[in-house]
Amino acid sequence: MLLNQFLLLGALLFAVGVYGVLARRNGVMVLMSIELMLNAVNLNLVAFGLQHDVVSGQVFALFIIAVAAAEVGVGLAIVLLLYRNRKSIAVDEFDLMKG
Amino acid sequence: MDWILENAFLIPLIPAVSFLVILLFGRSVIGVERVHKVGITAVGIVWVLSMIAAVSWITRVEDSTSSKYDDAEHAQIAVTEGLSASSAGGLDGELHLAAEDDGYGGDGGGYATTEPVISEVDGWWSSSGVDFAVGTLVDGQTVLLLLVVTSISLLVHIYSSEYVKGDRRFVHYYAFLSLFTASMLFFVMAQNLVQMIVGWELVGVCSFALIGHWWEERPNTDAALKAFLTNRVGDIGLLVGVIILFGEFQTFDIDAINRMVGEMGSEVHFAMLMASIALMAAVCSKSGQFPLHTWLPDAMAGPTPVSALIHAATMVVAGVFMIGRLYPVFFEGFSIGTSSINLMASIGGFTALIGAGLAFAQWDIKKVLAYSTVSQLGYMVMALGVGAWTAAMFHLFTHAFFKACLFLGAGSVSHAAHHTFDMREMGGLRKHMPHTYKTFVISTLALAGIFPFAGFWSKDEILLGAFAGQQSAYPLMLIFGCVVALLTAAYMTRVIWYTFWGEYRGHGHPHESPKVMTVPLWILAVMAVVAGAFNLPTPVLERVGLEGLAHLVQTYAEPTHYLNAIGLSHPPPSFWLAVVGLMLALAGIAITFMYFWRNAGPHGLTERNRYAKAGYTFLEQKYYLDHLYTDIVVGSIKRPIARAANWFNDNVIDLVVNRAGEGARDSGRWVYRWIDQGAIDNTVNALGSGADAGGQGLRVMQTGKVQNYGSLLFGTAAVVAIVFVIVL
Amino acid sequence: MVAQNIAFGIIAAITVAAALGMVTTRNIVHAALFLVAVLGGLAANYVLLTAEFIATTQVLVYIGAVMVLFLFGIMLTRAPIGRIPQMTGATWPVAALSALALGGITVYALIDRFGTDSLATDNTVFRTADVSDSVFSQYIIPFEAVSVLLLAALIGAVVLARRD
Amino acid sequence: MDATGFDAWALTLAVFLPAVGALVMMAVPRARELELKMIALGASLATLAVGVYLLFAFDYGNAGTLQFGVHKGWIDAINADYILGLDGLSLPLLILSMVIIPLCVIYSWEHIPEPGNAKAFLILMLILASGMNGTFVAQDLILFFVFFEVVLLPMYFMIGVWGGENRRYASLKFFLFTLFGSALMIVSFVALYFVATNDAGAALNTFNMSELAAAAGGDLARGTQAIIFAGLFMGFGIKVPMFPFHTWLPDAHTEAPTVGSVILAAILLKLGTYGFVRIALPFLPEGAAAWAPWIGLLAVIGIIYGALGCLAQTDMKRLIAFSSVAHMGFVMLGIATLTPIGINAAVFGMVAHGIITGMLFFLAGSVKERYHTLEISRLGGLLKSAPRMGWILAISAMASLGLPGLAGFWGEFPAILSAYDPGAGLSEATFRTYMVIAAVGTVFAAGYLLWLFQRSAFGEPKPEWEGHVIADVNRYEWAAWTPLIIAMVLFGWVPGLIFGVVDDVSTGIACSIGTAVVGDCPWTG
Repeated sequence: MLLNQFLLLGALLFAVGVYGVLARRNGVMVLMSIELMLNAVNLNLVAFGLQHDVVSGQVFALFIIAVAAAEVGVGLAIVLLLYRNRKSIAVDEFDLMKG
Repeated sequence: MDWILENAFLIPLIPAVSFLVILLFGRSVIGVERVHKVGITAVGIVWVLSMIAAVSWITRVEDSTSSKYDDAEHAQIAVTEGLSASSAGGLDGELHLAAEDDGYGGDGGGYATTEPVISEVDGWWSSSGVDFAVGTLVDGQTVLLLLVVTSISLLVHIYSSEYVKGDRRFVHYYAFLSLFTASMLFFVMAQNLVQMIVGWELVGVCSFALIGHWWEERPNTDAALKAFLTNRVGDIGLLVGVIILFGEFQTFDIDAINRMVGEMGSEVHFAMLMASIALMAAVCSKSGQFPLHTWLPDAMAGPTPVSALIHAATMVVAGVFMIGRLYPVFFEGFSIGTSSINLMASIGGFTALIGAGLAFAQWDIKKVLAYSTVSQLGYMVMALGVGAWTAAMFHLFTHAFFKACLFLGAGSVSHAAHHTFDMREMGGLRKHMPHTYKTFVISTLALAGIFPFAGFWSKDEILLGAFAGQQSAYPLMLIFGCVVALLTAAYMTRVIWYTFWGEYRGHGHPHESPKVMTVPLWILAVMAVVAGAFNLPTPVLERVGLEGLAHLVQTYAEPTHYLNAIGLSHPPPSFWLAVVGLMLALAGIAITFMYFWRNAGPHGLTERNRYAKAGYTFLEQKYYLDHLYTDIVVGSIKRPIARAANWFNDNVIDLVVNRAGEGARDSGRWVYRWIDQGAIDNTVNALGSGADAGGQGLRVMQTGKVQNYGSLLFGTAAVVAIVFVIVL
Repeated sequence: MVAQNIAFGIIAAITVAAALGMVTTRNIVHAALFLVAVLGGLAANYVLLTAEFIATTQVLVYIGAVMVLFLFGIMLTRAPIGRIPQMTGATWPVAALSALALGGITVYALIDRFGTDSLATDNTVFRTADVSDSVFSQYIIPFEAVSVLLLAALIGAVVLARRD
Repeated sequence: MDATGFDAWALTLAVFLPAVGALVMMAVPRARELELKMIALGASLATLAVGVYLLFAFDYGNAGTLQFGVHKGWIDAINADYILGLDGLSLPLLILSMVIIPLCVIYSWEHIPEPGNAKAFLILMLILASGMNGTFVAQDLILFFVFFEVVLLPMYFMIGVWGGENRRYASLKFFLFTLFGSALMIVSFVALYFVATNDAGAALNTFNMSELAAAAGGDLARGTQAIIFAGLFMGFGIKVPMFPFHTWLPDAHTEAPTVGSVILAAILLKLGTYGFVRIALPFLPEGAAAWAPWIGLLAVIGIIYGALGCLAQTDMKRLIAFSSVAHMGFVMLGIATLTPIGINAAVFGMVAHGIITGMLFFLAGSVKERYHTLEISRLGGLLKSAPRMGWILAISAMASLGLPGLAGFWGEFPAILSAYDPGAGLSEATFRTYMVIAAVGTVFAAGYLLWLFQRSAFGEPKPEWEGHVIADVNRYEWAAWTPLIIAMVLFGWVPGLIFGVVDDVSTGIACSIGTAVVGDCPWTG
C-alpha cells in the first residue's frame, strides 16, 4: 500500500467538506460537512502515525474525535437556538456579522 | 558696515515676530486699537535696516571696485584701459561709458565685480549626507527689492491705520500685512531655490488671506480661491523648474547655479530651456502674465492698501524678480543674447498689450489699475526677455512707487466716495480732494512715461533694450512697447477724466482723506517724480556735470559676477528713441483729450464752463462722453483690441479656467461614482461573493454571511498554498 | 497486499461517492445517511491502517453518538424530510472553485512530495494498550484539556439549547 | 551590540507599558471613569516619557545602526526571536505614535463616543499603542507580524462598536482587507525564511530582520524576488492604502470614531509604508527594482485619483479620508524612486501626514460634535461661529496642501524632486512623467482643501444653526491640538529634525539596493 492513497483520500474528503461548508444552506448540513473535514484530517494523522512508527498519530486522532463530538454538540445547540429564534436554519439568511 | 548684510535674516524676522505678536496678543494684551502701531514699528525698523543695508551695499561695491582697481597691477585681472582708482573720477562720460561697454561685452572679469554676501547655516535639511543650507543672499538686486518692499509696506501700514480703521478684522489685517512683509523679504533674500519656493508660496497665501479678508461675502472668497489656485497652477512650473535645475546642478544654491550656467553655457542649453519654460509658467501665474493673468483683476476684491502693496508693488513682481535672480538660466535657455524673439519677450509683450487694451474696458477704477499692472508687469517681463536686465529692475523700482500711489489714491477716492470703486459714480473729485488729485495726476504722468517723471526713464530703457539690447534687436517687442506706451497714456487719462473731472455723480459729499492717508500719497508722488534719477543715462548728467551719479541701479544693483559671464551688454542711450517714446505718450494723452474737446456740444455748457475755468476747456461735454467714448476711442482702440482681448479673456481664458475647475470637479464626481464606488468597490465586493453582483451591486460583500467570508478565506488559503507549493 | 489494495479501492470509492452524495443531495436525511457511509468507510480505512482502536472509537462515537445527535438536530429543527429544492446556496460556484483549488493544490503537493512512497509495513503494530499508555503518560495534559473541553461543551450546549 | 542597564529595557518598556496600563485598567471597575482615564493617560504619558528618554539617549551620529537592541530567545521551534532595536527610521515614527496616543486620550476625556464605556475604549487604545510601538521597533519578522496584527483587532472593535451608522460594514471591510493582505504578507515572510540566502548562496533560515537586510537578497533570482515582493506589496500596499486597494479607507475613516480616525490616519497607515521601507526594499532589492515603476504608477494614480475623489465628496470626514489616499501617494512615490531623497521624503511625509491628517480628523470630530453633521453644504461660517477652530482648520488645510513653512511641504517637494532622478537603474522618462503628474496633484490638493475651507469656514453661518451655540475650541481640545499645531510649524521650518535622523538609514537602504541592482551606489557623499 502506498502512503499516498490514504493521504489523497483524505485530501479529497477535505475538499468535499470545504465545498459542503461553503455551499450548503442548511445549518445542520454545514456541521456535517465540518465533520467530514475533521475526519479527513484524522485519516491523515493515522496514516502518518503508521508511516513514522509513532503512536501519537492515533492519540491525536482520538483527541480530534473527542473535540469533534464536543463541537457537534455545541454546534447543534446553536443551530437549535437559531431555529427557535428565526424559525429557519438556512445559514445564508443570517447576516449577523453585518449587524 | 557689512554687519547687516551678513545678518540680513533679521530683516524678515522682525515682521515675522510682529505677525506672531499681533496674532497672539493683538486682541488681548495690545488691544485692537493699538495693533497697527506694532506693525508700523516693526516695518519702520525694517525700513531703517534696509536703508542701512543699501548704504552698506553701496559701500561694498565702491570698496570692491576700488580695491580691484588698486590691485590691478598685482593681480592678473585685466582692468580695462583708462580705468584706475586715481583717474576713475576724472574720466569724462563718454570714456566711462565706453569702458563699461567693453567690460560687459568682452572677456568677462575685465570689469570689477562685487560678490554677493551669502550667509548660510548648514543642515536645514539633508539627503544622502548632503546638507542643504538655509541662509541669505544679499546683492544689489536684493537691496533694491528691500528698499521697494519696506518703503511701500511702511507707507501702506501707515495709510491702512486710517483706511481700515474700525474694520471687522483690524487685528488680522495687520497680522497678515506683517506676515506678508516678512514673507516677501524672506523671498527676496532667499539663498537657495527651496527658500525661494517657500517665500513664493508664503506671499501667495498672504495674498489669499488678504484678498479674502472680507470672507463673509462669497465673491471675495471666490476671488481669493481663484488667485490661490491660479498661482498653484503656476507653481507646478516652479516645482518642475527648480527640480530640473537641481537635477542638472545637484544644488539649490542660487549663486552657484548662476555661476555654473555661466561656465557651462551651451552644454546645458536644453536643460535650461526646459527649466526656463517651466519657470515661465510660475512667472505667468505670480506676475499676472498671459494667459494666467485673470486672477489679478479679481484679486481687487481685497482691501485697497493690500492691492497697492501686494497686487501692484511687491508680490506680483516676484516673478520678475525670480527671472532676474536666475537670469543666466533664462538667458541661456531662451538664447536671449542671440535671438530676436523668444518666449519670455513674447509673453511679456503680448501681456503688456492686452493688459493695456483691457484697461479701457473697465469701469471699476481698481480694475483699470489692475490691468495696468498686468500691462506694466508684461513690460518688465518683456524687458527681461530682450536682455534688458537693468531696465526691468529699474522699471520694477519706479513702477512700485507710482502704481502704489495710484492704488492708494484710488483707495482715498473710494474712502471719499462712499466705498465705491465704480468710476461712473465718481467725477469732479479734484476739487474735493486736491491732495489725492495732485498725487494721482503725478503718478499718472509717471506711469504714462512723461518727461521727467520716473516712468519716462525706466520705460525708455526698456524700449532701448528692445531697440539695441543684445547682439540682435527685438523689433517686434519695440513695436509692442511703443503701442503700449501710447495706450497706457490714453487709458490713464480716461481714468483721470472719469474720476476727477466732470461732475460728481455719487452720493453724499466727498471729502479729502485725513493726513495719515495723504502724507503717504505725497511721499509716493515725490518718489514717482524722482525715482527716475536712480538710473539716469550718462549723457543727461554729463551736461550738468554729475556723471558720477549716472546709472546707479546699473552700477549697484546688477549682479555683475554672473551677468558678465553670460555676456550681457548694455546699449548706449539713444536720444531719438527717448523722444519717440515721449511723443507716443503725449500722443496718447492728446488723443484722449481731443475726443473730449471735439465733441463739445450745446448741453450743460455752464457746467462745462466751470471746468473750463480750471484750464481744461477741451475736456467738457460729460453728457455725451460715454457715447462718444464708445463710438470713437473704443471704435479705434477698444473694439479691435480691447473687445477682442476682453472677449477672449471672458470667453476663452476665464471659461477655460472655470471649465477646468468644473471639469475637475465633474471628473472627480464621475470617477468617484463610476470607478471608485462602481468598478473598484464592486470588483472587490464581488470577490466575496461571485454572484449576486447584479441587483445588489454594492452590497454584495457586506452580506455579513458567514459562507461568503468562508469562501474568501478558503480561496485565499488556496491561492497562498499555490504560491507556496508551486512557485516557491 | 493485493487484497488490501483492492479493499482500499472499494472502500475509498464508496467513501468518496458517499461524501459527494452528502454534499449534493437535497434530502437532509439522505445526507445524514451518506455521512454514516463516509464515516464507516473511514473506520474501515483505519482498520487497514492497523488502528483498530480508532476504528472502534470511530464507529462508537460517530456512528453511534454523533449521528444520533445529527438526526435529533434534523428532527428538532423540523427540517423537511423530503427533497428540499434549495439545499445549496446561490454562491455554490464560488464554493466549488475554492474547494477545487484547495483540493487540487493539496493533491498536487502530496503527489509531488510523497509520490509512490510505500507505507512502511514492518512497523510496530500499536495495540490499544499502547495508545492508552501514551494518552495517560505523554499526553496526559492534552487529555485533561480535552476532558475539560467536553465538559465545557456539554454545559455550553445545555445553556444554549435551554428554553428560557 | 546589546544595550545594558536601562537602555536594555527602554524599548521593551516603550512597547509594553501601554499594555500594562490596559491590564491595570481591566482590574478597575467600569464606573470609576476618572481613575480609568487617569490610568490611561498615565500609561500613555509614561510611554511618552520613555520616548523622550530615547530621544535624548539616541546616538544621532550612528542613526543608521540599531540602538537599544534587545535580543532574547522567543519561539525556538521556528527560530523566531524577541529582537527589538531602534534606528533613525524607527525613531520618528515611534515618537509620533507615542505622542498621538496621549493626545487621543486627552481628547477622549470628554468625547467618549456613543455608546460610551470609557474603560473598554481606552483599553483598546492602549493595546493599539502597544501594537504600533512594537511594530516600529520589532527587528524580527515574526515579532513584527504579531505586532502588525495586534493592531488590527482593537481597531476593528473601535470602528465596529463606537463607529457611525454603517460601522459594521466598515469595520468588517477594514478587517477583511487587512487580513487578506496580512495573509499574503506572512506567506512572503515564511518564503523569505526558506529561500533567503547570503551572498555565498547559503540559506539563512532566519527571521532576524537585520540579517535579512544585510543579505540584501543574496543571490536570489530577480523573478523569485519579484514574487516574494508581490506578497509584501499586497500586505503593505493594502495597509498604506495604495490605489486600487484603498476602498476600505474612506469607509473605515468615515465610520470610525474621531480618535479611531486619528490613530488610523496618523499611525496605522504608516505601518504599511514603514513596512515597505524597513522590509520590502532592503530585503529584496531586485524585487523592489522590478516593482518600482508599478509602485510609482499606482502612487501617481493614487495622487490624482485621491484628489478627484476628494473633489466629489460632500462629507468633510470622507473628504479628509480620501485626501489620505493622495498624500500616501506622495509617500509611495518617494519610496518607489529608490533614492535616499525619496525615502527621506517618504518618512517625512509619513510623519507630516500623521500630524496633519490627524489634526484634520480631530477637527472633523469636533465639527461633528457641534453640528451633528459633516455635510459640507450645511456647514459654513465656521470662522464666524467658532473662529479659533476655523483658523486651526485653515492652518491644517494649508499644511495638508503642502504649503511651504508647514510640515506637509517637506513630504511632497522632495518626493517630487526624487522622481527626477530615480535610483537603481529605473527609467528616468517614466519617473519624470510621474514627477509632472505628481506636481499637478499639488494643484488638485489645493483645490479640494480650499474648496472645503471656503464652504465650511468662510461665509455667514447657515440659517439653520441660528440659535445654536457653536462652542469654540475647549481646553481639552487645546491640550490635544496644540502639540500638533506646533509640530506642523516646527517641522515646516526645521525639516532637518527629521531628515537628519532618517538620512543615514535611507541612504543605507538606497545604497544597498543600488549596489545589488546596478552594482553602484552614487550616494556615498
